[in-house]
Amino acid sequence: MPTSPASSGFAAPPAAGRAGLSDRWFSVLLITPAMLITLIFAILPLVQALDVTFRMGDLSRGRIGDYVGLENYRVVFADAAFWQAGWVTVKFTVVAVGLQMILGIGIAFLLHGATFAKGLTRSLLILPLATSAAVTGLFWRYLYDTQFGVMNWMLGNLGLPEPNWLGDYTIALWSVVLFDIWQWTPFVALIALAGLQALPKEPFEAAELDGASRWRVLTTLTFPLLKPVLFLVLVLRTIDCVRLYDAVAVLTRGGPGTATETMTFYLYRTGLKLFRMDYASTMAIFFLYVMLVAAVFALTPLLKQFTDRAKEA
Amino acid sequence: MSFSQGWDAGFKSLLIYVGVVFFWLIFLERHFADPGTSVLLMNAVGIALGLGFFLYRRRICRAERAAAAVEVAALLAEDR
Amino acid sequence: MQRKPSAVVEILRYGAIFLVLGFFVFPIFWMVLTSFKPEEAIMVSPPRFFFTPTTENYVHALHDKNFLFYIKNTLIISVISTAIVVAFGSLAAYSFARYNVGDGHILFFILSTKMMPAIAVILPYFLIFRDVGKTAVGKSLHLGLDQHGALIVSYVMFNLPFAIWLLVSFFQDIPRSLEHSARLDGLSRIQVLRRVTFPLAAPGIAVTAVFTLIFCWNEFLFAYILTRKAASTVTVGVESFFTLQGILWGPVAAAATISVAPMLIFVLVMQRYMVRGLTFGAVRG
Amino acid sequence: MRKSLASAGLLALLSSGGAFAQECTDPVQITWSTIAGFYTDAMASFVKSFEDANCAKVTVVNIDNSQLYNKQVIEMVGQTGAYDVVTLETAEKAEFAENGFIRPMTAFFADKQDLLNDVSPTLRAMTVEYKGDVWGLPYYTYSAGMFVRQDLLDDPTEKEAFKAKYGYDLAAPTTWEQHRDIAEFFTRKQGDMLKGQPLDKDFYGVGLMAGPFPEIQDEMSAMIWGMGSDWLNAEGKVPVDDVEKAMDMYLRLMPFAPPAALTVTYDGVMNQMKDCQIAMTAGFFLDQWPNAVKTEENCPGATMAAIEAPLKKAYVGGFLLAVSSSSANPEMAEKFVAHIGGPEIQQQFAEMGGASTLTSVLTNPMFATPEKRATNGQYATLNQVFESMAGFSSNLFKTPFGAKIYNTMQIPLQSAASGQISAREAAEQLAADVEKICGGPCPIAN
Repeated sequence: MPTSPASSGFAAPPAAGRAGLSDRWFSVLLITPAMLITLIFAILPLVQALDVTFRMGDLSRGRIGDYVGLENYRVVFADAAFWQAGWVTVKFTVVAVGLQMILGIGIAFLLHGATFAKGLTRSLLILPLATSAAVTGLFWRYLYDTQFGVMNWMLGNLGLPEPNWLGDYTIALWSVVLFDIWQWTPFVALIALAGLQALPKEPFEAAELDGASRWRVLTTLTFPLLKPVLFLVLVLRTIDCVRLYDAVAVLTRGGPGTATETMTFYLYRTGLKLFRMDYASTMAIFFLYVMLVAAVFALTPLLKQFTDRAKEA
Repeated sequence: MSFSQGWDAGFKSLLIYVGVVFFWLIFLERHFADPGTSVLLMNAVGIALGLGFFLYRRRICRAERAAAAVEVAALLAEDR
Repeated sequence: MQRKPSAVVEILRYGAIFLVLGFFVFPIFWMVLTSFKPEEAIMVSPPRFFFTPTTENYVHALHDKNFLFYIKNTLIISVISTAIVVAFGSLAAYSFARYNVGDGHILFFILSTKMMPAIAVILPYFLIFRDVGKTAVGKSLHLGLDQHGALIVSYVMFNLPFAIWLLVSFFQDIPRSLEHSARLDGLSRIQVLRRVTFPLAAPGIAVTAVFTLIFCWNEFLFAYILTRKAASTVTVGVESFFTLQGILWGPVAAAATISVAPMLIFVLVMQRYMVRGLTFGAVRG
Repeated sequence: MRKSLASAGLLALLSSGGAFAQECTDPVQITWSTIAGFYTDAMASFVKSFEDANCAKVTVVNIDNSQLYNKQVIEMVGQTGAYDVVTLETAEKAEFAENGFIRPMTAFFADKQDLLNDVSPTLRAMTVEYKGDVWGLPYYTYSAGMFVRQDLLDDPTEKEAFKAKYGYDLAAPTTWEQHRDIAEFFTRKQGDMLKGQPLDKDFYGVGLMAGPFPEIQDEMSAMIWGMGSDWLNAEGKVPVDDVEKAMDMYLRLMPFAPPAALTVTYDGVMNQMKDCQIAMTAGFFLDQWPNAVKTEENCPGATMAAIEAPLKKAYVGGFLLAVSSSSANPEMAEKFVAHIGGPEIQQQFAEMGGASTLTSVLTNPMFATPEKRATNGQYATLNQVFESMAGFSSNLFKTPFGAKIYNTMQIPLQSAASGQISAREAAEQLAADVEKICGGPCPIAN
């Protein structure tokens, strides 16, 4: 495992002589356990999946069959439902992540200024994070229910229209988004809040002396300083949203019809209901490819930040 | 070209190749009479682009290194 | 930002905070409330807020369905997975942060493993563990299907990327000068790690542990495919309340409350730590 | 560890002349994967007697109904032998048999014809037989009829109003048109009168299972079979026109169902019934009777009745107990199937309120008594259903792709129910999906 010349930036002082091990081998030693697990349990299944994409693979008719070249890719790419699922995923991710970021940051500012019962508010805010979508999602289904749910009961009392949250194909997806917002906005909010509190005081005091407007302070100081942490959250949330499965499975099972069928849920239906592992793997590989390309662009700045800091002596 | 840079370029070339394959299967193949020629062409284009990118990156890296070497030489010259 | 806000602003602020908290807490409150409702008070319209509370749901969940069994499994699996993730993750992250192993490429690779959709690899996992379980090593490590080891390994695998990612930035926040001086005092690298670096990174490691534990505790898909009964976790256990008579809402609520409670308490305890550590060291004041 | 000790002990016994060979020192382990809930809990309580009688140890694994199929297939494909006895949905039998996941039990039942014949021929054709072989025993039937609020149908004021509006007498529907009329007639708003009393919440004519679950097709089976058609014709293709007709019938009911119809399955409908929100169901699983009858406690003046669906055609099915081919102890597993599906256990099962599969139990006079109405009141209707459906069986259950079709077909049907696509589009999409699943026309065994 190679290390770039830069990594010797942390040159071992003479004392290291007794330690005997060179920096390079020591560093390799450190990552070995993690790498072993990752290599075995990431590469092996990946290779298997990749292999299946070139073969006939209807599991319920027994084992994996003969090689069929690129046929599976042709079938998958010609499958309208696949692109439909992709489109749903994109819609979901953009809206959910967008709202989570905006609301999360908003809540962070709200709490940042607050002085009263800080600990309590934070603690309560964390609660949704600690619960499992597979379980709480069930209770959201109950809350959403048009006959027995609390939501429509409240709306009704306020004289507002009572939507068919999960039954109306025009809004079902947004109901799932609302659930995801409920579960993950606190994550964004807490990180943003932590960021706010870690901000250095001096530049703000200076700005205040110059009598800079709130807006100017926000745009020229606060957000630029928060950018790295917010970006990291953005990336994390995007990855999770694109891979969304539990929420859909428990709330709508892709319904009504296929209105809320995300990529991963369609994968589940193809792989674990129809047992066409060939198609499922093919979709997964395509999915992985898209994610990788996105990652190359999205992660490069982050990785650069990491490596630069790792190199600086 | 350091191993690290090579790895980076190689990985991206691979992505480019696979990208070409996917793009081809999604948009172009339907315009071909028989899949055989389509696949052949597809691979040709994919490899060409992938390799091209790799070589391109290598040239840049070499150029950079050369430039760096010149600088170092200059510095050494100054020291003397 | 340091200006004194007017009373009106303050009132608005706390009003808003109250609404926000209401939104985030209510569903959980409703779940807990449901767990104390008698059957005839659950699926009724209009919804009932007042009723004579009962513990029959908890009796059903704990006694009839023996739900604590699932809690025990989940506890074993999540805690061990978390321990391994934190241990391996810290070592690797430190190496990435200090020695820049692989110049970012290995780091990228590790992160990218998080991007393969789990459903696509679940059956390969199933087959791998089926075969590993038959080998001597597999037997001794309980790596077979429906055994704790299989889930632990999967969870370690799926949480390492996130953990390493977080930890790298924490380690980078620790000034190298400290390590330098420690080395000059004649400490070996290992000693430096043990006595200087890890203690300093404690909050970060804590945050990582919290999130890893939460993710393991709440995982569903792998638990459902790789276990049958002996090693089933809470998320799978809840499913056993979806019966042919329909979902037993009361017992489900009780089971859900029981299964969520440990995480809630845990998170509340760690709350202060978390908020401190959550910056990922990305904001450098 | 204990096991090895036990076997050692057994050896010792045998070597010492096997005097105590009768004693059960090393029970045979078998595992039964089945659906969570009362029916399983009840069965689990009968497992004991089997264990004592046969020196076996039976592990019962409860799985959520919606996960049972793929969980079992995974174990079958993996040939883990983890499940010795599996529980199969009507539509899954053919696939499991065709792919060699389960063992034919024809030989086993050769000397147990009485037991086999005790299962109503209709139910047998649907659940047990495939390609001339016997594949196990159903232990519990969810065959469909209909639940109605009899008190509403009998109410004089309502009868009068109905006659005035539709020109014929209000009574249990015998055609789907009548069913629609009644659904429309009883759909009222909060504050309107029902049986001369003002309603404190909206009331709906019919409860439907149009949610994202594979039950909407069970409701529609009653309609499409009632038309004398089927989901798959003899060529293994979907008869698009007939499906469209059935879909239209279904869509004509949607306006009179609660909005929740689009999100629920049978349990949701039962909850609506028990909360006095609906007047009747469409084709509905009669095994839910003990559940449905609770309406009489919750809603003043309510009386429930289980009747046959219009045109006397409805979904017939049951959970089949079959033996996995990868089972390590098939003999014991087969004994277990016969035990659970057998008269003795079925009788006890029925006494606990289970929907038994044996004619001898269903016709047993002891269950026709008023005291038993709350738990077994649907038995008479169940027998009628089997009678009316005699000789019927659907191609959907004769194709090895039945399970996959069954797990996919609710999607187009539900899209139409939710108004996203037209009945025609739904029928065409279904045809396309089915063709894709079968890779052409679906093979039909006969």
